[in-house]
Amino acid sequence: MTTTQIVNFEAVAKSFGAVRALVDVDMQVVAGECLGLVGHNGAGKSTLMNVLAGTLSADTGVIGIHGQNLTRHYNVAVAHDHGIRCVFQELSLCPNLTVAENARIFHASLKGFGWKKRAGKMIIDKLDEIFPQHGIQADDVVGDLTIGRRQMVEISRAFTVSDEPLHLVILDEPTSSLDVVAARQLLSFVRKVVSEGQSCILISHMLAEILDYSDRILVMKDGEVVEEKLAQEYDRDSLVAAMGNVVESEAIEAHEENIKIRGKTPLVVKAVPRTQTGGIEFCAHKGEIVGLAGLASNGQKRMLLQVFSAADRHLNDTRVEGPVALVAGDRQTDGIFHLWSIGQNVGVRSLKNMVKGWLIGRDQEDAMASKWQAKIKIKTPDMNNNILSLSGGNQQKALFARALGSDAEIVLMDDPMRGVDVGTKLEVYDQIRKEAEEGRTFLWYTTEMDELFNCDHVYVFRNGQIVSELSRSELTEEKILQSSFKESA
Amino acid sequence: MKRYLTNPKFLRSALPAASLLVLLAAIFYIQPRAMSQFGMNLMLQYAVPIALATIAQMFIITVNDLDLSIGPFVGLTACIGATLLNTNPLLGVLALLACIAAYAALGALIHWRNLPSIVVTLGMSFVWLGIAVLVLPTPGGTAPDWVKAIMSFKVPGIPFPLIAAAIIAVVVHFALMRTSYGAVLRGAGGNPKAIGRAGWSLLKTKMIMYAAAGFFGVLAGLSLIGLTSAADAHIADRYTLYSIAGVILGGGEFVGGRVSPTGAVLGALTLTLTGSFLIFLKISPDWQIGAQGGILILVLALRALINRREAQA
Amino acid sequence: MSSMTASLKNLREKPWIWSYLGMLVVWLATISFTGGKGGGDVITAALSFATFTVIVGIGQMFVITTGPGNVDLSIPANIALSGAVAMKVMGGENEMLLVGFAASMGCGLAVGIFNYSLIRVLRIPPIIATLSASFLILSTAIAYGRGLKIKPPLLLSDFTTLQIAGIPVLALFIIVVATVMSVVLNRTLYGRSVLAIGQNMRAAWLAGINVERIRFATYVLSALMAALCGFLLAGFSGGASLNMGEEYLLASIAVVVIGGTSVAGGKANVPGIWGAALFMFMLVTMLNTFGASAGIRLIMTGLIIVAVITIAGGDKPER
Amino acid sequence: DTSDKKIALSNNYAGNSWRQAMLKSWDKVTSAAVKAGIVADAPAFTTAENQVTEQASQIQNLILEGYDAIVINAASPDALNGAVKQACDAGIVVVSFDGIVTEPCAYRIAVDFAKMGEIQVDYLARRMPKGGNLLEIRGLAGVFVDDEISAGIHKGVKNHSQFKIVGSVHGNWAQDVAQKAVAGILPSLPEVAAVVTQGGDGYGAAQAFKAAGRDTPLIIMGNREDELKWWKQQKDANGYETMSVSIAPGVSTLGFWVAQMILDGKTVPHDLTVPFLQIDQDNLEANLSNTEAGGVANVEYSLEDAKAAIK
Ligand SMILES: Nc1ncnc2c1ncn2[C@@H]1O[C@H](COP(=O)(O)OP(=O)(O)OP(=O)(O)O)[C@@H](O)[C@H]1O
Ligand SMILES: Nc1ncnc2c1ncn2[C@@H]1O[C@H](COP(=O)(O)OP(=O)(O)OP(=O)(O)O)[C@@H](O)[C@H]1O
Ligand SMILES: [Mg+2]
Ligand SMILES: [Mg+2]
Repeated sequence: MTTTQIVNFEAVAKSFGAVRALVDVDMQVVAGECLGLVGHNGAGKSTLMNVLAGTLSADTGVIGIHGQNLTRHYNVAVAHDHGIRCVFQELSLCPNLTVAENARIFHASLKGFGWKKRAGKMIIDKLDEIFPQHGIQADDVVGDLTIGRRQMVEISRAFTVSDEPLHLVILDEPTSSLDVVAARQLLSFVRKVVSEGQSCILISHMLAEILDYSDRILVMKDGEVVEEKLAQEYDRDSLVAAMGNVVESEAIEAHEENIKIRGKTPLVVKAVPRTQTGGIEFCAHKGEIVGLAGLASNGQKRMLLQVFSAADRHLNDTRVEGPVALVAGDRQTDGIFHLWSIGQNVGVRSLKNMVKGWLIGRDQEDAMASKWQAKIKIKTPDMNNNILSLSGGNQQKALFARALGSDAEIVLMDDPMRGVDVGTKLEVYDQIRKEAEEGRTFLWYTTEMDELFNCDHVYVFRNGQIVSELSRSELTEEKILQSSFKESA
Repeated sequence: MKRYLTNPKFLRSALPAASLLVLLAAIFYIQPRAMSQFGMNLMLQYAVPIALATIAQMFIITVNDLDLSIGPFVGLTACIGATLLNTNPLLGVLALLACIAAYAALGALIHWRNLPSIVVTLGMSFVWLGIAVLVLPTPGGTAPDWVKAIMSFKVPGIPFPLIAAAIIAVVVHFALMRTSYGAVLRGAGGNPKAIGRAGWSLLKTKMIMYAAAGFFGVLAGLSLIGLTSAADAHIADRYTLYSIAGVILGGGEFVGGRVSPTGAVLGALTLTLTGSFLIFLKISPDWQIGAQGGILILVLALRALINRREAQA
Repeated sequence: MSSMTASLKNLREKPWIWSYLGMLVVWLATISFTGGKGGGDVITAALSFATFTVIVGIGQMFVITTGPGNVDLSIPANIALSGAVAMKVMGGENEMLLVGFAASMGCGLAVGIFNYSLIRVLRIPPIIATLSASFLILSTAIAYGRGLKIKPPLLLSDFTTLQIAGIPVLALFIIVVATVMSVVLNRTLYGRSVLAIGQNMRAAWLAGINVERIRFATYVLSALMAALCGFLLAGFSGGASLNMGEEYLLASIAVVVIGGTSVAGGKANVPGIWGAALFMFMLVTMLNTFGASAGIRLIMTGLIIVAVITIAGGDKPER
Repeated sequence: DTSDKKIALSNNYAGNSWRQAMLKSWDKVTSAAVKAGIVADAPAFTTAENQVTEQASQIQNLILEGYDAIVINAASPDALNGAVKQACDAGIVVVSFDGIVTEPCAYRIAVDFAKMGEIQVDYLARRMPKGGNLLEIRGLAGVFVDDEISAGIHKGVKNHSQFKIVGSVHGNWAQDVAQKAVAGILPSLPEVAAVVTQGGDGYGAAQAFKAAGRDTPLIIMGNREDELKWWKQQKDANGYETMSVSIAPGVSTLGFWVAQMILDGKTVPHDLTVPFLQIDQDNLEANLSNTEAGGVANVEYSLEDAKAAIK
């Protein structure tokens, strides 16, 4: 293995107004390694990667690439020329173009006669290599794909090679929209690439992924690198401790003792998936946490939307008792109001309750904003800032606050923890359980196995159908994986 | 084959053609005389400049902007075509090139200051009209003979407007939908940030799209005077609305870079034909204007029907 | 220093300021040309005519704010129809004033419902739906009124032309309406819903907003404002005519956008409409005063609009 | 014998009272002619938008429909020539009026628009030998009628140098636009002695003067009933004196008869000129009583009138 240095950052700093997103960060990446990057939401990981990818310019500091000092005129094109690619946290594909055309965008050299074929072959080959059985075609329009598949396309695209070099691929939370299987496929591919001498930077809030698949780990906190060690020197607890969170894994175990008996409380949701052919019915009782499991894009989201649209009108195949709120997972298309402040984004679901006479009470709005800023720890100096000034995980928290702070008795969650850091996750789990005990019902679609253990009852989806139903006591990882792959009955 | 027929992409692009065919069938039913080369020529001649203007508008809509000045711009190029281009070809060509350059500059300005295109082009619509009034204070002028010759070109058996429409559709389709840089241009409408992040210049894409719009605006103006043989400043005022309606009728969307050159050309043909349909229906003068609206609604309602069928399937 | 940058930032957040600044500059240019003569009268005239643009502008603003592609092109035809209906119903009688008002509002309501059903039931893109509707409405107006000009009741024409100390009463009245609408936009459930829908229709639906009800209300509101404009305009100019709405097609869009409302939807601004309407009127007045030829006048109008919007600058992308 | 002939009216705009009266006259005269068996059919067609290209396609569709004659009020004098030529080539008689076309094969019933402007100033010169300041209200910029009338007015001012045009606005032939434009420019104008117009904007101008609190100058009127009525009121109240010039919308019926006569085999000169409608102080009442409320003063032609007119 060589030890050529690819990236050398010295004292890189970046501020957004009063927010110091990066404070004198040093970072090195050598060839043939996978660097893990962890930190709480808003720690500055994405900002650092944006600087490395050339999409943001640093305020101060030295940017060295391949031993050259490129600080002066570093930009996207220069990064590209040096073989540095980035899979950004937010989608960077053009939804109106096909998969092949999106691949072409990345490779200026792909032109001339037959470029479409070549681009299509290039991206599909890579998809085949990383995610076998991805089910994506080169002429699929990206906007028609589910978010998971879009993520696969974007990741694969970053690894395609035409005539530009490829030395380093940055993966900013690549697994947040992938299910277990796809995530594992990606991570083993990363190991393979690294063993071939290329490098990766991997950002994730799933600490197991970082611990298992990276060589070295950089821990960030409030814009600073607070620790840097080899991966094997960490275990989960020490890593969490380095990030500045208290270890609270007992919380999960504690729940096991608290199993509810189904049917004690009234039924609040009863539905049959539109594509179901006989068999299992989807039910939720008041105060339950019901999980929707299975691989991504197998009809879980469709089920949630079916329940959501049944809330305000009568549908034959779906019965919903009580007001409903939804926590979006695909926050760009389903959640964020990009022109509004954080506070307005949080308050929008509860406006009806803030109306005094005819007008929306300013005080109520502010009160709700600051209450939830404290409660769910949204990292911002001012809730009146625009929502996009938040880091990805913090935007997700705002969406949580929107639903939890509403009057909804049933909360639908569409894989809502995408990009939320460990500490917050545990707190949110806690909150969900507390609210469930007080009578709120949660329908929780998740692609993370761990999260299912917070549920009282789990339905496993495959191909738009419910293929099995597991109560908390029957729940094991094997059973879920088994049903996820099993053909429907 | 089955996969192809139920493919939403295919259905979406087949809709504009379907509406056009239905309208055409209705016209042939009411007025069989229209079903001849002579008839088609007469009915569709004026669709050619509208199709060109619609394509121009489509380029702008591709990058998420809207051009409220294309009508007056076509009027201006028509005025230049009927005056300068005829009397002093060199100067005329230069003036038309300057018009295209002005469009590219508009694109640059809009990108540079991140301006709402609607206001800028609204302002420019006054400017184009003003220049046109200066160039040609009273209606008149003469179209150059070669322009007239092109527009009265005859091919035995096939109506010229159909040939022209096909050429426009194929050329633009190839340039925008099939070339590799075309993908970048459309991508700039779909997700400009992604295009920027991949290292392309967004300024360049905007300027190219605006220049292309200017170029097709010029073609629209010239083909128009080829038919009318004279110009006036207001000759194409309504093209602004027509072109927008044509793009939408052709299945284009206002944002997100989803456009279709063939659809746009078909949309322009459809718009033109609604006028003919109306004449053949012989409605009382009071309701003729309304009937035009009614036909537009019918055509679009038909599409809604197919769309819903598709959604159910 | 920091307070200065803060106030500059404040200015940036108030896009309507530019239309008022533009208006001020144009006004100063006009009165300096006439040597200070008639400055007040220009303002009076601007107020009385801008009023009508503002009325339709407010409705158009709500429509435009519901997102890209949403625009009401039926305003001119609606103005013509509701004006004609009101005049015919009233037949010049003062006692019929309220009946006439109700009739024109009824017209507006019908137009709004019609527009929306085209958009919703037949799923026609709004821009073509309202354009097609406008043809039908205009035909109705033609068939109904045949272009007859009936004088408005004295009470109405007196009210619409009444001035107190050089300030048109109607303008005062519409300033109040605009203020109310500004509150409606920013502080009511309806207004917030419109803003949310304009940013992201799907997210708005998932946030529990009844998207279709709000869109319905918006198209009806726009149609009602156009009908109000038709009613008042007919009173102001001594009767309804078929083409009296024509100039409001582009004007209603222009004042909304110059006034700082985003054509991409989700961001709107009421005070800016007044500024922009006054600016547009004074601009024409200034060029008329300078006595420029029609061509030059048009070119100047266009260039000044572009200049104002360029100086004001567009939205800064957040991230 | 033309009893099997079909004559169509091609019209490009129906959005104002003049055009409405024009269509109404057409309808009145032609339906009588159809009933009397003089022609087989004589429908009117109006385009949705006031647009050359739309009218050109309209004419082409009328060719396709097989009409024997097309009577045109054209959106543009030159830009329809292509379509008109096609009609002539198809053996169709084309008669244009009001908005005439320059294509030689067509017949033209022209109004001397320049003269219409000139006589306004001539009249003013008689009324105000000492002259004064004039405000000019024009039509729609870039349209030939506007240019012609305005050229006539300017020629008149040249002939009578005691007058000076101190302001000129475009009223787009719409009363409310005119009112708005006049109201805008008035504050900056010195004393205005008279307002010269293109017909139809007089009432709007009067309103604007009233709103600005200025003395009403001498305003040349058009032929709308509200203008005439206002004039009458002023005349009764304070002896206000002015004149009115306009084109009678009934000229469309002259177009009809000309087309019919050509189809009948009569020779008709290609260029005809019709007098414009002029109303003076003494025949105001007579004209007013002939004008329906809300309409325009009008003259319709019978076959005999038409025969007289082409002599
Ligand atoms: N354009 C911007 N304007 C203002 N503040 C910003 C902007 N971009 C980032 N920030 C702030 O910079 C800090 C770092 O954000 P960054 O996105 O790098 O966090 P992160 O570590 O990637 O978090 P996450 O895990 O949630 O994605 C945050 O406090 C964020 O609010
Ligand atoms: N009738 C059906 N037959 C087979 N598969 C179906 C059917 N209906 C739905 N599916 C599956 O469900 C997917 C779409 O469902 P949906 O978008 O709700 O999945 P999801 O997992 O919730 O999506 P996301 O990845 O956005 O979270 C399809 O891609 C398909 O795999
Ligand atoms: Mg991040
Ligand atoms: Mg999924």
